[in-house]
Amino acid sequence: METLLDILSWLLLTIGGIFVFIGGLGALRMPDLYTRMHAASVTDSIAPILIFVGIMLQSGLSLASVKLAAILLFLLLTGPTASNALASAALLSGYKADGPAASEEDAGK
Amino acid sequence: MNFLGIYYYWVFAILLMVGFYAVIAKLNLIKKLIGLSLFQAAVFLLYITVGKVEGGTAPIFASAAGERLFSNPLPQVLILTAIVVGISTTALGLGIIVRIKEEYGTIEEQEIQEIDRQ
Amino acid sequence: MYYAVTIALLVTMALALLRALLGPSVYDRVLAVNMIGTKTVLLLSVLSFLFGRPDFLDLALAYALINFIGVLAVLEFFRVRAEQDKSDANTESR
Amino acid sequence: MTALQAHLPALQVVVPMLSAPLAMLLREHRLSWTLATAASLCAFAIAIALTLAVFDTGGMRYLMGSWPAPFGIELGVDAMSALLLLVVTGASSLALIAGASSLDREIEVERQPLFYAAWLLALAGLCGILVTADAFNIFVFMEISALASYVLIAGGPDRRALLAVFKYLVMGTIGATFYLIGVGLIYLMTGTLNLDDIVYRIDEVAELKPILIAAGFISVGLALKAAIFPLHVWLPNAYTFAPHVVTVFLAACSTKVALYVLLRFNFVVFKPYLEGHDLKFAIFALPLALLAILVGSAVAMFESNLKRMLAWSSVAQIGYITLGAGLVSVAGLTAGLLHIFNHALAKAALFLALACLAVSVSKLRIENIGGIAKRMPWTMAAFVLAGLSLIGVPGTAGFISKWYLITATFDSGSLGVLLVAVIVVSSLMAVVYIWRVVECAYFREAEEVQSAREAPLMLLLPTWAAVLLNFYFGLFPGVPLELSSSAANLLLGQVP
Amino acid sequence: MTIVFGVFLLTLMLVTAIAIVRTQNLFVAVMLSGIFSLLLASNFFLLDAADVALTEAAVGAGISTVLYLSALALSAQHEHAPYSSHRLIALAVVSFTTLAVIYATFDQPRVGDPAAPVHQHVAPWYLEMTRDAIDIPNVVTAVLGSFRGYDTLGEVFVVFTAGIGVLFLLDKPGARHSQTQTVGQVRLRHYLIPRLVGRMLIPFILLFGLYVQFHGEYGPGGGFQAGALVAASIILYALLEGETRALRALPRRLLTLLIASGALLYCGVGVAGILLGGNFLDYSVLADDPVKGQQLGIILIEAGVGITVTGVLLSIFHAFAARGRF
Repeated sequence: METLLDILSWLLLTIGGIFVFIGGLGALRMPDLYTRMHAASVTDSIAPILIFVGIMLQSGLSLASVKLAAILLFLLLTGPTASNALASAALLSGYKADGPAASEEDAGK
Repeated sequence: MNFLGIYYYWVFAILLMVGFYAVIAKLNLIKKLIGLSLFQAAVFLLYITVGKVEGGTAPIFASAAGERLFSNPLPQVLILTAIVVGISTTALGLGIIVRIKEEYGTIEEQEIQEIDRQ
Repeated sequence: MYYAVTIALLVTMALALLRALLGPSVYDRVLAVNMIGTKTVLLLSVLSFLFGRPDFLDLALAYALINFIGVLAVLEFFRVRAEQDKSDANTESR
Repeated sequence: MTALQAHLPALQVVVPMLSAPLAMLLREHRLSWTLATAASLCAFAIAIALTLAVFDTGGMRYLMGSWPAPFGIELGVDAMSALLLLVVTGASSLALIAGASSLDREIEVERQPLFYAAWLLALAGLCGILVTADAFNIFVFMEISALASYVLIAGGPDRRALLAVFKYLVMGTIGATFYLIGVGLIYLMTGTLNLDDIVYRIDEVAELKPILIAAGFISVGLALKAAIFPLHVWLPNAYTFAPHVVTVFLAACSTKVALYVLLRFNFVVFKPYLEGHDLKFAIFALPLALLAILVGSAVAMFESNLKRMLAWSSVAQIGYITLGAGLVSVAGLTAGLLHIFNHALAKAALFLALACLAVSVSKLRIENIGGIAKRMPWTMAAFVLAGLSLIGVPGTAGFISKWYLITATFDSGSLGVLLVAVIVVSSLMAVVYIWRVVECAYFREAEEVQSAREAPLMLLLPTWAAVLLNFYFGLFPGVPLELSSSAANLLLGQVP
Repeated sequence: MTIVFGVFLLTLMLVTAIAIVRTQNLFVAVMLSGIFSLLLASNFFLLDAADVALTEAAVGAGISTVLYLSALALSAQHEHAPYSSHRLIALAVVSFTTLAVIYATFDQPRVGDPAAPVHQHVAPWYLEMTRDAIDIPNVVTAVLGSFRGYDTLGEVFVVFTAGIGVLFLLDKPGARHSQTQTVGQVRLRHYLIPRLVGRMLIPFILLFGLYVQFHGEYGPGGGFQAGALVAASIILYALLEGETRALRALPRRLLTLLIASGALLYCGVGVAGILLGGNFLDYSVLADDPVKGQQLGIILIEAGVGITVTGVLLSIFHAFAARGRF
């Protein structure tokens, strides 16, 4: 049982790490803001779930697990919210995915 | 390992340089303040680096920590105070900048001095 | 295994930082800041287990909360600026 | 009373500090003024009591929180801090009394409670630096006094005060951060922050390179705060655009307190352990002092804004103090420390006289005060008499310290003649710039001053008190002289 | 291995710092300083400074970003001329300083060397005495609150000074004044989801702030961090619901009272030490048992710190907000 939990948790952590990396790569390589945001969301949602569940399996039933669950809950609440708000802000300001990219001039003034 | 050990000090020196340069050479007042906080951050890093003990852990006794080696608490206390001093200075500086903008309409040092000369 | 996750997180932070430096729009930079924020939360959680001090999860919690406020402040800033632009345009056209 | 006496070093800081939040809470500006003045006078009384204790026992120590010395924070009062405490609390009290009628013109009544709170904090910060014996604690209180002084200066009615204060803020923070780097390096090598303990443990440090660099950083950082010559650029504008009584307060103390820390570090901490420190310090201090004296006086001669003229003269006077310290001898240090006291007296009186002038003259420029002596005879008489003290005419306090300075320089050999020449030349320059004002005020006519009236009594009284003190300490220099000579002996490690 | 992580983070920090100085867009500079602060905090955490990391998080990523953005909204967002004409002199001064620092630290005790003098002299005493005389787990809180409580008193008054300074500067009557009455109501109205989530989060942040306040003796945290968190939650409320409603919940007068009372509480505990026969800030005399007295004293002064910091940060925020429309 112990070993099974260990293997499972390592597996989750590794996959979580891979997802984080893929998300980061996507945020860098994707062509425009919305696709980048899409890639970044991977690191904000699936990766924390995997990583935190992985750690929770390690720590067992303890105060730490409760805290981990709380952090996970907050991340899952705030991450997508922030993405949504950012996307709508970009959209409202007239930033188009395929049109002429909103330049720093427009935004920075 | 020795190189890595001294790397912290080098980063401190370079950060100090970058921040200090921004404070002296930049003309925009907000940029000067940002430079000032970089400059201070470099010093915070120095202190905290000094307080680290290899193989130590944060100086908070806990059952999980057991009888381990603890890092030096004193620099951390000093830097807590210094961070607070830093943010206070920044807040006051920003307050002054806002007033300058209201009185002069600009926050560029050169332009303000030109307005004053008239 | 914590090490593997930590390295992945650090590399991702570097990638996000690169995105913040490249821009090109301010939204990209805000996105990058937000990303680095959540990566810091993850990093701190993983590190506190790596160090064997799970009581430091408080820090990660604080980061998760503060980070959100930062993003909302930025949004508010965008809104204020858009309104300023609008009122400037109005006064100019008048 | 005896029970309370032991707590005097702590109370020196706590009384003004505790009054600050109260002054802010009082909504009525008269009430907060009364509270601030009472607290300041109380601090002055404590300073006198401490001075007496220093005369009795040679010094006082106080353990904050009762923790033993290198671990907790220790306070220590000796002759040098007592001298500076007298200056700081005295100047603050005089300026506050004068402020009752002067400040209403410059600061809206609603904002005054905040202003008085900031004033008390500046006072508490300066006292805190003077009584503490802990390197990091000095930093904390330096920042309190610095932030509070920024607020005070920004209270000036002219918008140029804002840029001046911003520059002061940037320079002051750089100075404080440099100081912090220096303290960090010392801590790295010794593991302690208590000044006495540093002195004790620096002895065991084999590698002196960091200590040397620390000495450099601390000296430069504090020189910035003390406005020693090439680093003085923030001072003239900050003094010029501050509210008048704030200038009185700050000109008399804030730079002097930074100098105090500078001297303390260089003589007590570094001098015994760094090879050739005397020479290095002299090379650092003397040329800068000479330049400061000459440049400061020269600029003052051609400056037509009265406040800025006196501010430049302050740059020159800081030069005198550095000159005395740069000689690295008991006589030189005594002269330098005595000049801190006497210059504070003279400058306080001069700036107070300017505050009186400002009641009737909107712009304090030399061309605007033609013939004002007829309208404001008391004010101008005070100005002239205080000017005599600044120049160093026998019978005034200014003369005593210059005399000691000249005797001290003569002892330093062939270089001495040059130094004496500089002092004499700059005194002549002081005659010139004071005379320009006098000539204009007594022998010229201008239309603008026709409606001028004598300043109110609440302003004249403190001004004349300051002027009379100049003469009192010119004739009976006993107390400051004794304090500064025992402080000099203390700094150079010679038991008097 | 951790040192490699540290080196990596430090390199990222250097890159960020250079980018901050180089960019001419002030908004970008502020965003990058947010990143810088996060990296710095992670580094503090690697260096075992949990309390400092928490403070840096609250200050750097939270409060100072909000303050900078408020100031940007009220002033300009672009630099005009990049450098002053004295940039060569500046470069010379800066290089000289840097060389001096490098010279000083060149053959220093290696980072983390347990035999360095720093770790031999005062620090062990603190670790030992915290167990014996104060008996709380967090040594940093013990040193901050008791052994060097006088420094912390100074720190509180620095914050206090900054607070009255900003109030003094920005509450100038007659200048352009609040337009929040009309605009304040529509804050973030377009963003329905953030508003809902934000509203849900506010009580949790507040609760967490209180937890940090009262848990400071046991884990990382304390008055300053708690004050910053509580202030952050109310700033969040103001962002979501508008200035006016935030001010209705906590009016200016009350904030002023908070600022003063926290500082007075701290000072008062110190004076109580004198009145009860100890020295200033001596908490042992506060209760019959010296250890209990120390704990009581630390709780009280931490409360004082928290109250003042909350009041000051909120006052500063409102002072900026009342100037313009941010």
